[in-house]
Amino acid sequence: MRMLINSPETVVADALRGLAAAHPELDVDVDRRIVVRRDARDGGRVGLVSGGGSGHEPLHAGFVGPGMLSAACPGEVFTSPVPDQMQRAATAVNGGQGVLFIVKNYTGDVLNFDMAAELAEEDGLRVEKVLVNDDVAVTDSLYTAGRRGTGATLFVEKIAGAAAEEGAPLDRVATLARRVNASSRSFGVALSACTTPAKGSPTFDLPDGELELGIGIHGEPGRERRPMMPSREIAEIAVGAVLEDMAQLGGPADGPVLVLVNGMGATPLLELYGFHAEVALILGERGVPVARTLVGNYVTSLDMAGCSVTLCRADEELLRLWDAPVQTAALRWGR
Amino acid sequence: MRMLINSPETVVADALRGLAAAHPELDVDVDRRIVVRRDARDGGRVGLVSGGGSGHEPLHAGFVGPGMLSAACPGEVFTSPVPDQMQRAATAVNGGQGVLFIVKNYTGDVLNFDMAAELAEEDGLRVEKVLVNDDVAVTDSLYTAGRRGTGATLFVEKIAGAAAEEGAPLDRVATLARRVNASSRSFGVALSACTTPAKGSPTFDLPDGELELGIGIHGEPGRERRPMMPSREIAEIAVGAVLEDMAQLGGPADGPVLVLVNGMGATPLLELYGFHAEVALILGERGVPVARTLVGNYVTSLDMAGCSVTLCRADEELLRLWDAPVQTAALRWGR
Amino acid sequence: MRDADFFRRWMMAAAAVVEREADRLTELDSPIGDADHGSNLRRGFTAVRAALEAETPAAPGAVLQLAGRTLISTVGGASGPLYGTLLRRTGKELGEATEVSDGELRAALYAGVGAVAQLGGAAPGDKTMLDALVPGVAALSTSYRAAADAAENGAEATVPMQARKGRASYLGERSIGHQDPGATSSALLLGALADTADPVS
Amino acid sequence: MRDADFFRRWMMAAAAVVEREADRLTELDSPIGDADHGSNLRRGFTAVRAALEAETPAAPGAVLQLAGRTLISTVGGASGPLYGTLLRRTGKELGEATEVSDGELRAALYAGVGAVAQLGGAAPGDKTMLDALVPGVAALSTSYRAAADAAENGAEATVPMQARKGRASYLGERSIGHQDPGATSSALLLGALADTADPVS
Ligand SMILES: Nc1ncnc2c1ncn2[C@@H]1O[C@H](COP(=O)(O)OP(=O)(O)O)[C@@H](O)[C@H]1O
Ligand SMILES: Nc1ncnc2c1ncn2[C@@H]1O[C@H](COP(=O)(O)OP(=O)(O)O)[C@@H](O)[C@H]1O
Ligand SMILES: [Mg+2]
Ligand SMILES: [Mg+2]
Ligand SMILES: [Mg+2]
Ligand SMILES: [Mg+2]
Repeated sequence: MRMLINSPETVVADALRGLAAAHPELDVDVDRRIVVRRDARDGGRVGLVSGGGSGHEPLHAGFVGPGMLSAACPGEVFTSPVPDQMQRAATAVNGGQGVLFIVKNYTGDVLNFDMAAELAEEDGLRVEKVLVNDDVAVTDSLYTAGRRGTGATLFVEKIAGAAAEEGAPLDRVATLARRVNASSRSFGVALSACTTPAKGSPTFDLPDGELELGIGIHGEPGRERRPMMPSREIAEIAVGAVLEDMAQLGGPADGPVLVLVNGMGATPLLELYGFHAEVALILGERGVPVARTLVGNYVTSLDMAGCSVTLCRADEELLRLWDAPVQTAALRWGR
Repeated sequence: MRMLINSPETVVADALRGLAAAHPELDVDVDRRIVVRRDARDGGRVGLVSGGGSGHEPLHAGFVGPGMLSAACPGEVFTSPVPDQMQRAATAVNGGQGVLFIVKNYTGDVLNFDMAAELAEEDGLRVEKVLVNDDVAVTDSLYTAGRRGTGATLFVEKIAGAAAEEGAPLDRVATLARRVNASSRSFGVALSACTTPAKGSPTFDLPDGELELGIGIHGEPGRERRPMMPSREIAEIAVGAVLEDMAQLGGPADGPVLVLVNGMGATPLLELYGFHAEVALILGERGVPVARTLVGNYVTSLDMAGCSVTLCRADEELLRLWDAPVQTAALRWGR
Repeated sequence: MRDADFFRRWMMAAAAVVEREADRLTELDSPIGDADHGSNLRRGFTAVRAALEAETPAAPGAVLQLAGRTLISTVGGASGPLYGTLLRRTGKELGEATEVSDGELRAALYAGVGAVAQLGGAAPGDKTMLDALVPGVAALSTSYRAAADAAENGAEATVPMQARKGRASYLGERSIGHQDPGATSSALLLGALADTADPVS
Repeated sequence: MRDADFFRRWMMAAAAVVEREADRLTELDSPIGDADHGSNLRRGFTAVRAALEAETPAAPGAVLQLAGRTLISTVGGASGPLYGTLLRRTGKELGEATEVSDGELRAALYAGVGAVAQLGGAAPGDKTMLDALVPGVAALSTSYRAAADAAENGAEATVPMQARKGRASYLGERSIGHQDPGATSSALLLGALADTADPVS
């Protein structure tokens, strides 16, 4: 177990202590496990609360701040947070305009956020929920827990956050968030499994020279195993799967897209940029104009090697909100 | 070999193509391997050129932009760039105020930058050089190639970049850069070796359950191997080594410091923040006030697991320049 | 008749067996899940034990509701709300009586398992905890031991199933050939109940 | 007397042996370096071969200077400037003569090796390429083959040394027990020279 930790039990609390030390601009409650933007209640904005299992950093706590999330609720590694966290976070960020829960579509996240929403509503808060489910690797959603929420979470949090920052009301922020999710698709690939602190060994066995296609972000294996291939071919598969599914969106196939080439945690930036070269080339060949690009480790899976591609069909409004200023630990631009 | 690449030969060129695609604000010459800030020559600023072997991303190309580097010259993986690159970059960024070369202290980098400086001076450019050598793990510098340049490179590039942006003349930018280096110390730890594309297997053999203390950023093993320990103890060793060496700086031992807790590439942010919790605690216990903190993967070593700690004793001037706006791919804040 | 202490001992026995089997549950959650089921339940039942040491509810229903609330507040994941709901709902059904009959417990557990099915939207055959809970609770009419055995058989019967709910469902056909961790822990819970009712001395 | 073609063939032979031994050189650069020496030299000598195919300098000195410049422009790392300087300086010493004697080559190589020592600041015993180059060039007075053998012995003699220059020096005592990659490639270069001078048919 090659881990820079004190013990598997303290991983999340230790990280929150470190986050608090590094980011005085955040209000970090280590015991209750909520990370709140200090001025969350000022300005009468809609509150944006997200959260999920830890192990996907910088998601979500790294996206708390002006122009993005009001609060994040980190659970144990790969384990959704408990309702008490989201209930407390909702109270902490509610400036009177209500709260939007941004929930990645996993059984645990959905159940816990649902319970939290009930509790918060019992407390008199207005709560809306948006479910992120962008992962096209999960097919047959009738016979599964449905598509997973992966890279599109970043798009949803950024764009909904920009709208909330502008003072948009809850319904509108929720509608926008759902629209971003509906316009986004992802596909992920693993070159290695990851090791959770609790287990201490890789979550699955992936021999050198093979890769997993269609993975999620929780160390689960994908739909299919294949011999290793050049990044150009991997990009073909990933972008191909995303675009094919996106075709169902209708609308102009040549509309501009936001691109996220996301590392799973242990793949060097050198390789991610090399991979993005192929993604950009393929999009160009297929006539899909790229409006904005983000390359880096944003929605990770501990120390997994690999990457995912997320595209979001973006109109003028989404682009404007994407470009709006954001000031968080992991994503910053503008003003 | 778990690599997301097309071939070992094309890794650097592919990454540059990807960088060009993702960052239209950069002028990327893929063939000549120079990355230049588009407006480098405007404004009559001193030009800041750095570079080194690839495999340390986002260093250096990720630090090109307003408030930081004017240009970066990426070499092959772990191989310093060739003089032609730096000579070309110097010409491309020279707005008449001369050029500062920021060179990490490795034999190859020193020799190639020296040759480039000669060539550039032959072309009539004014060139100053600053050598970054912050790694306290290299002792006995009489009997070695001298201390390696590691995390302090980021501090030097940021602070010198801010000074250049303000319009400081070459001598002053160079003096400041040297002062930042002289005020900085680093210590690194590896939990795993890294794999270079050319070799395709780990650069050294580190059994699970052991770690290397005092590593550099080129996959070379450290000075000492030890059984794995909790992050608290690792932090004690790293911070202890840095502070002990820093004591030689003289000056007030309780002066404020900049802290960089830097990941080597494959260590998840979750662990880095947990590690930083210990670093912050230890600095607090020792009465060293922390002025600013940066936690993340900034000066990496491909897919190595591990981290390094860099401290820089910072006075008011350095802090002001540290806080000055910066707009690069990997480091952004202000304005 | 079963009093509050019986239910306390059941929960303590469950905590003990979860502690013992946590690593195995996490192992089972690796090939078809995210390798946390054992540590999730260990965290939850450690908290349940602490809660029942701090408070001593006088009624069976209150014991199970406290345990259920504690699981919901400490586990997270899918199993937290599901097991929390199982115990909370069962506890609610038992009401405020200080003693309950085996028949009342059986009826209450039926309601509890029904609540799990409703919350998670799963049915037997989907390769979830329901594949142990449903046959287990059905066999309660015979004996607690029979219920435990039926749950154990139900858990083993998940091996050839293709998952349609929970994380394992993402794997499609590759979920076949592995035993469901939640079904396994459900069998442990019913095993703890049987051990509490008929201590094997 | 040796003409430009002799030097061209030497460089081509060097390129061939570097190509063949690149993986071994990178392997040697792993435990005490950064695992790139073989790929560095392969890249450099591939470019040297291309340069000498594109241009055909008429003088020995020009051949070596072109090769040296090419190495400097394509290799990078420590070995690029060092080998580049070795060949460039040797070439400069040879001047513009279209034929040179073995004695002139020997003197020129002396100067070239001296330039390497000056540029890198290393001395024999520091576990660098100089530990092969210095004894190799010294033995040139006997024969090209003797020079190659002396360089080879010099490279092997780096195994027990503790490095004081280059990356291996960071390892301190842990650099002991490994053969220096640069000394190894220097022996290959002098081997290529011997093969060119006395082809073993
Ligand atoms: N919709 C569902 N209905 C019933 N049980 C479910 C459902 N989804 C998952 N489970 C059960 O939960 C178990 C996984 O629990 P756990 O690993 O603790 O949570 P998570 O899947 O969130 O990591 C599965 O083995 C399965 O038995
Ligand atoms: N200062 C020096 N003087 C002479 N030779 C040196 C010096 N530093 C390094 N070398 C040689 O260079 C070799 C390493 O070359 P290479 O791996 O290509 O470059 P790098 O060390 O930059 O990765 C070493 O094995 C050593 O023989
Ligand atoms: Mg989980
Ligand atoms: Mg090198
Ligand atoms: Mg699980
Ligand atoms: Mg090397």
